[in-house]
Amino acid sequence: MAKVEKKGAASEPLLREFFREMLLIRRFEEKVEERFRAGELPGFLHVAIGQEAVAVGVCRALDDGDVIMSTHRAHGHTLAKGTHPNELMAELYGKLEGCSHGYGGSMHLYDVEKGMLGANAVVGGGLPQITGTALAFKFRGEPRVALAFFGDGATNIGTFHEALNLAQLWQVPAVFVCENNWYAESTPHAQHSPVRSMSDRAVAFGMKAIKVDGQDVEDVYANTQRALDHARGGNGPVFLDVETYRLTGHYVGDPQVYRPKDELRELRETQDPIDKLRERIGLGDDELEELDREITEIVDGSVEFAKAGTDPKPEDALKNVYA
Amino acid sequence: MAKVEKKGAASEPLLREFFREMLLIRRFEEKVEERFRAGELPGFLHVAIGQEAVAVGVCRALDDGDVIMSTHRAHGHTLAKGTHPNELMAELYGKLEGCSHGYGGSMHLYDVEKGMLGANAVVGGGLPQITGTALAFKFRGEPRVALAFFGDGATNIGTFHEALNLAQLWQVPAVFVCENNWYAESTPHAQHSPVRSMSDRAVAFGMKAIKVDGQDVEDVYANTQRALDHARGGNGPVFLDVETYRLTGHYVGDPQVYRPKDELRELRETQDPIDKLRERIGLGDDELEELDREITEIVDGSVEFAKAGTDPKPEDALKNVYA
Amino acid sequence: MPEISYREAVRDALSRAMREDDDVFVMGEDIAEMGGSMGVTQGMLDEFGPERVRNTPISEMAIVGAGIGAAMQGMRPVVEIMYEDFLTLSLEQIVNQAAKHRYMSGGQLKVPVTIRTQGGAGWSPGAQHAQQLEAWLVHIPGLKVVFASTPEDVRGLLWSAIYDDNPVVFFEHRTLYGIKGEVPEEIEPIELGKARIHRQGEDVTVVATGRLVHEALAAAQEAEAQGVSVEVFDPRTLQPLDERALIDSVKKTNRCVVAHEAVVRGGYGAEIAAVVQHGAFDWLDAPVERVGAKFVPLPFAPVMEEFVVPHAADVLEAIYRTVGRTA
Amino acid sequence: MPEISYREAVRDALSRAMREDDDVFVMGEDIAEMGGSMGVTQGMLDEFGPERVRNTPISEMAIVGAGIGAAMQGMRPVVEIMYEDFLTLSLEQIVNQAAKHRYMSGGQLKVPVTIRTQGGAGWSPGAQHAQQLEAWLVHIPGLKVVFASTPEDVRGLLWSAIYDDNPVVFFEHRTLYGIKGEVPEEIEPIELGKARIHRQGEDVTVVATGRLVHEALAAAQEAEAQGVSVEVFDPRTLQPLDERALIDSVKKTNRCVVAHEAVVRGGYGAEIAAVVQHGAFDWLDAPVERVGAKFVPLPFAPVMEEFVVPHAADVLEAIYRTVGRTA
Ligand SMILES: Cc1ncc(C[n+]2csc(CCOP(=O)(O)OP(=O)(O)O)c2C)c(N)n1
Ligand SMILES: Cc1ncc(C[n+]2csc(CCOP(=O)(O)OP(=O)(O)O)c2C)c(N)n1
Ligand SMILES: [Mg+2]
Ligand SMILES: [Mg+2]
Repeated sequence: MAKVEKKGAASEPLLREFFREMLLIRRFEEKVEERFRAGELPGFLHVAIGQEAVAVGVCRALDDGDVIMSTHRAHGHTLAKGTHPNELMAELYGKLEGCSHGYGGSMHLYDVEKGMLGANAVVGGGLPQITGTALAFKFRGEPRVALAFFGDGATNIGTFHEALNLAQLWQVPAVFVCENNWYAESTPHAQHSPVRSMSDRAVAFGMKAIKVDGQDVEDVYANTQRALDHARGGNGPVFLDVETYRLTGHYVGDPQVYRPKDELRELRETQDPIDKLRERIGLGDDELEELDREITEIVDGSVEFAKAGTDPKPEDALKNVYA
Repeated sequence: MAKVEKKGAASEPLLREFFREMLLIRRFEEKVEERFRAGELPGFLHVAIGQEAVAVGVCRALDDGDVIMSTHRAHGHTLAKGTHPNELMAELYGKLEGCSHGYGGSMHLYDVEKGMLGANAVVGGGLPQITGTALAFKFRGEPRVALAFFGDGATNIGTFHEALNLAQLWQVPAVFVCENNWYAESTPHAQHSPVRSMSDRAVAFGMKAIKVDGQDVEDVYANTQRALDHARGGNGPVFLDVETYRLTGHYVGDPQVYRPKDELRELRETQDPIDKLRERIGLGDDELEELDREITEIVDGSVEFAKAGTDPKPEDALKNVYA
Repeated sequence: MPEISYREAVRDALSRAMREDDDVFVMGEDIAEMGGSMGVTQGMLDEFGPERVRNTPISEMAIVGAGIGAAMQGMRPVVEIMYEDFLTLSLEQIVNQAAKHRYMSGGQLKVPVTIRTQGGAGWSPGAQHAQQLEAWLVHIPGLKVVFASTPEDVRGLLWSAIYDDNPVVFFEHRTLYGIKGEVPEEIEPIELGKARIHRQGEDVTVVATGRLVHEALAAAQEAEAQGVSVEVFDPRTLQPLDERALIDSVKKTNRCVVAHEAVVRGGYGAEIAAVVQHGAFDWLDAPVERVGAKFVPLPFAPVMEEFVVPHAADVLEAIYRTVGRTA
Repeated sequence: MPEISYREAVRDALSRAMREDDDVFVMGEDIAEMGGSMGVTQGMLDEFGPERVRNTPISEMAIVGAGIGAAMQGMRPVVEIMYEDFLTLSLEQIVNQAAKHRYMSGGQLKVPVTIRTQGGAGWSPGAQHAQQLEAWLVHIPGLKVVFASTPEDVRGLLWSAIYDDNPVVFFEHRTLYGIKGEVPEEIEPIELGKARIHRQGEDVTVVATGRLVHEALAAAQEAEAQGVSVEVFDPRTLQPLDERALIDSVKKTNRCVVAHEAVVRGGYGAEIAAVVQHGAFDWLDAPVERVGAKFVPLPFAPVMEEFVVPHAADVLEAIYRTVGRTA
């Protein structure tokens, strides 16, 4: 997605672009759910419905040379970083045209040219690599930032601690975006983390932490810019403590038996980032409908593209093991 | 070592006992250095000269049912927890009479009857086990505390983060004693930790932290009591942030090329916990000399005991693998 | 004899042990309300409560370590590692700690912890959720290693693992959870270290583990139709290995195929081949054939996944290679 | 030809690569001022400075991960894991990440990271500082695995590892650092995957790695005095294995012994035995004999340590077992 003017608050046209991208992610994810239920999609799928403002707000603040790594819940990040929906959908269908050429799948999305260095199905798995990527940028004096997405649950894994500690110690240009959606799979926050504010985690490293409202794309965008400026300016890494909500199950098909009855309904009513942004920019019904039509076409097109894609040959499995 | 009256400041006779124990550890460690240089001791040896007040102050505050785990630098902890110098020395000589029967060596000291559940040669290795031990105490409703010793360097390993996080989350009766001696092997604190105060580490878990002067045995003793009371009382684990000094090399034989020239001399002059305690209790030269004679006898005796000990038979190596 | 699934069999062993014995408890990620990512512990929270069916944070190292600590106090924790691939995060505790405390202490300690995990291909989990790493654990003195293939076996072996005084790493295979089989009314513990011969045969011994036991049985049936009589041998306990039964079997059949889902190179099959060629050298009419996954990470696209992991047809081919040789 | 130690050879490869190439750097615990726990990087801080000879905190997982991240940007980091036992702390990054990024991305990425480590018995390090875990890494597609036994080899192979575009796990043996050997003036890269025959022989092939290469050479000399001609074969690269050279050698000698310091069960020797019995079945006059450590953790007391790990005498016995069989 094209780069736009930066620093300071997002302009009205920019917010409209954000809206469009967030809606695209939403519709894409809904389509994923639908196609999964139709039995068309192999693998384990995790959608990010409710967390679209984080993906878009963060990724739109990035420069072209900046890179990201993500998690099992990476569709939104990947789209926001610039991968075409066709290539993403083709990957979910396991096609050669997919962004990982059918070798990765939903939990292993890559688009290196676009700066997407990999979704990771091991919680915390990408974090030290972001530290190392940022170290390489520092070594080479490149004004680039490496950014990691991860969840609240990931703050419990040792890898998280080591990776952030090292990043701070070495003052590398990295940004660590914690999407605190209050659950790790079925495990509510209070059952997995002894601290409620994820910013407390950053104190252990003396890392600058910024609290962000993840349902407000403007807030995400502005604070990501601050974080990037800080990191790019050689002042060390930043921890973005983004509070957000997962407005759906952990995985596609999750019956969510662990969730209080009304929680989901209430959150959907009050915490939908798309509704919030719509209100903020005052988008009329007609405008929305037209946008939705356009986006639905793109998403439907991605399914068509994917289905028409090329299945790998069985023996293709033997390629790409060694360089 | 026998238990004495507790809570509140240490009495004068108690401090004299502490002094005796600290001196015993010091003389023991010096003997280890000597015997190593004489080529008599196999293995990798790490002495705790300068950190005696921590071992004694902590272990004397423990109840008999409390247990500890330690690190590669465990001689002092082991002696303070009640292992006889003979058995410890015999272990260093690899004898069946050793506290680990010759299977463990300096980095793997055990004396389960005395509540010493193991020194650990993997940095951070014992920490989650202390969490689990404390969990067992909690399960069984036993008023016991599990306590871990570890160094400043160990706060960089993921295991540390996971173990303390879990302990706090589950509110188990554990105490985590960080002996911050400002070095991890050759690596000075500033090269391994982005935060200077180790207490900052505890914030990530919301764990109660207490700062302790590790060269002052009274302070160690009193604060350990506080920590134990807290943990035993069901209020969750405690992080003891003990600042101390390693008045010798990392390992026996370490030329310490990484250490500023005068640092060691200066520390030895100003930070010796034994000198400090001697001043505090006003121990005269004669008294000291006599005590030293007595202790030297014990330590020399331990070497004799060890040398006269039984070498395992080669085939003994095949025992104790499975229960 | 009731018929239950492999999943239910695991649950039954856990539940019965917990009913009888306060020292047994289970912990793992999402095992409480959700009942585990494979549904194994479903319903157990209601029966035993959150203390004993203990949901944990994502801390593979610490939960294994906590299990070790509790085990050293005489409890019998069963720790679940959600996917075998995440063993890589807890190996320090399994390999340097659980396996060695008894030895390093000169016999003072016991570590009766059980570490359950599951893995395997099927449903395109991708390269980080499907490895078969049992061979690693077999290489570590101090551990016992189990890999069960039927409901009856998984129940009897898990019971024995829980009550074994040593650390046991207990492998389950994802695709087996749904298979059904008859089990005795009461649990009959199965001794660790005793193999099971699923099917007697005369011409070739197929040593198989986990999912491949079923592939081997299917292959055996086809082979029989072609006049080749196949013995299917499931070690069940990979360490200690029932060497005697293994060698006896091969001495009878004079041929051996070993099959597992893990990649061939460095897999458990290498150990079996090494043991067999040594113990039955003069009896072997053909080299031991190894069947396993191709030497690649598990690819996502189903067509490639299918190609990479071994099936009955691969076992059958290997059988024919061994008998064809001397035919 | 200058004579240098194994330790100096490692240092030389690292230093020359760093002189020529800004993308190469080393990191690890205590490798700067102290020069590493084995003195391998001594002096390098002075030449290259603290950015490129990078002291790290005790964070095995993160330093390997950071190496992977930098490698994906085209750098060629060499990460030192102080003791092989601590690989257990970084395996997640090595096995699930470094080994798989290229594959999972469908070929978009390369991960040219080298992970150096050392281990082995000697000097009573005890059970947690002496394991030999090379067999684990050989089981993982996507990795290359090297274990060098001489100064010349370690230098030439390390150079190739650094410049290989794949992750390489590079094993050194503690007791070898002091041995000396002649090396060419200029570094001659040694192709990964090419074995070395240290000594030609007719009666038996001893496949040995690391320290055991030297024990095997000693045993060979003794055997020769008894009229038994021994070929000593060092794979050097454990993965990819030079299978062809191996099989050719055994086809010539008709007997095979495999020797390493790791425990026998599940060790690399199992793979060698499996490959040899398969590839040279009709040529073998005796079963492949495996020599390795007894199946126990490494004990502390020197007399027990000595007993546990294999020496020349054990190799010799195995040689006699193979030739005695048909004599
Ligand atoms: C190391 C590891 N342990 C367990 C899992 C299984 N798992 C996948 S996602 C997940 C929860 C992650 O929670 P969080 O980090 O909060 O991310 P979210 O799913 O909420 O986006 C778990 C436990 C895993 N992938 N990796
Ligand atoms: C996981 C691990 N990595 C590296 C080592 C090597 N090592 C032994 S002691 C040590 C330094 C420990 O520093 P600290 O925790 O501060 O304890 P101290 O030695 O100061 O008592 C290191 C790096 C180890 N034993 N374990
Ligand atoms: Mg979450
Ligand atoms: Mg220290």
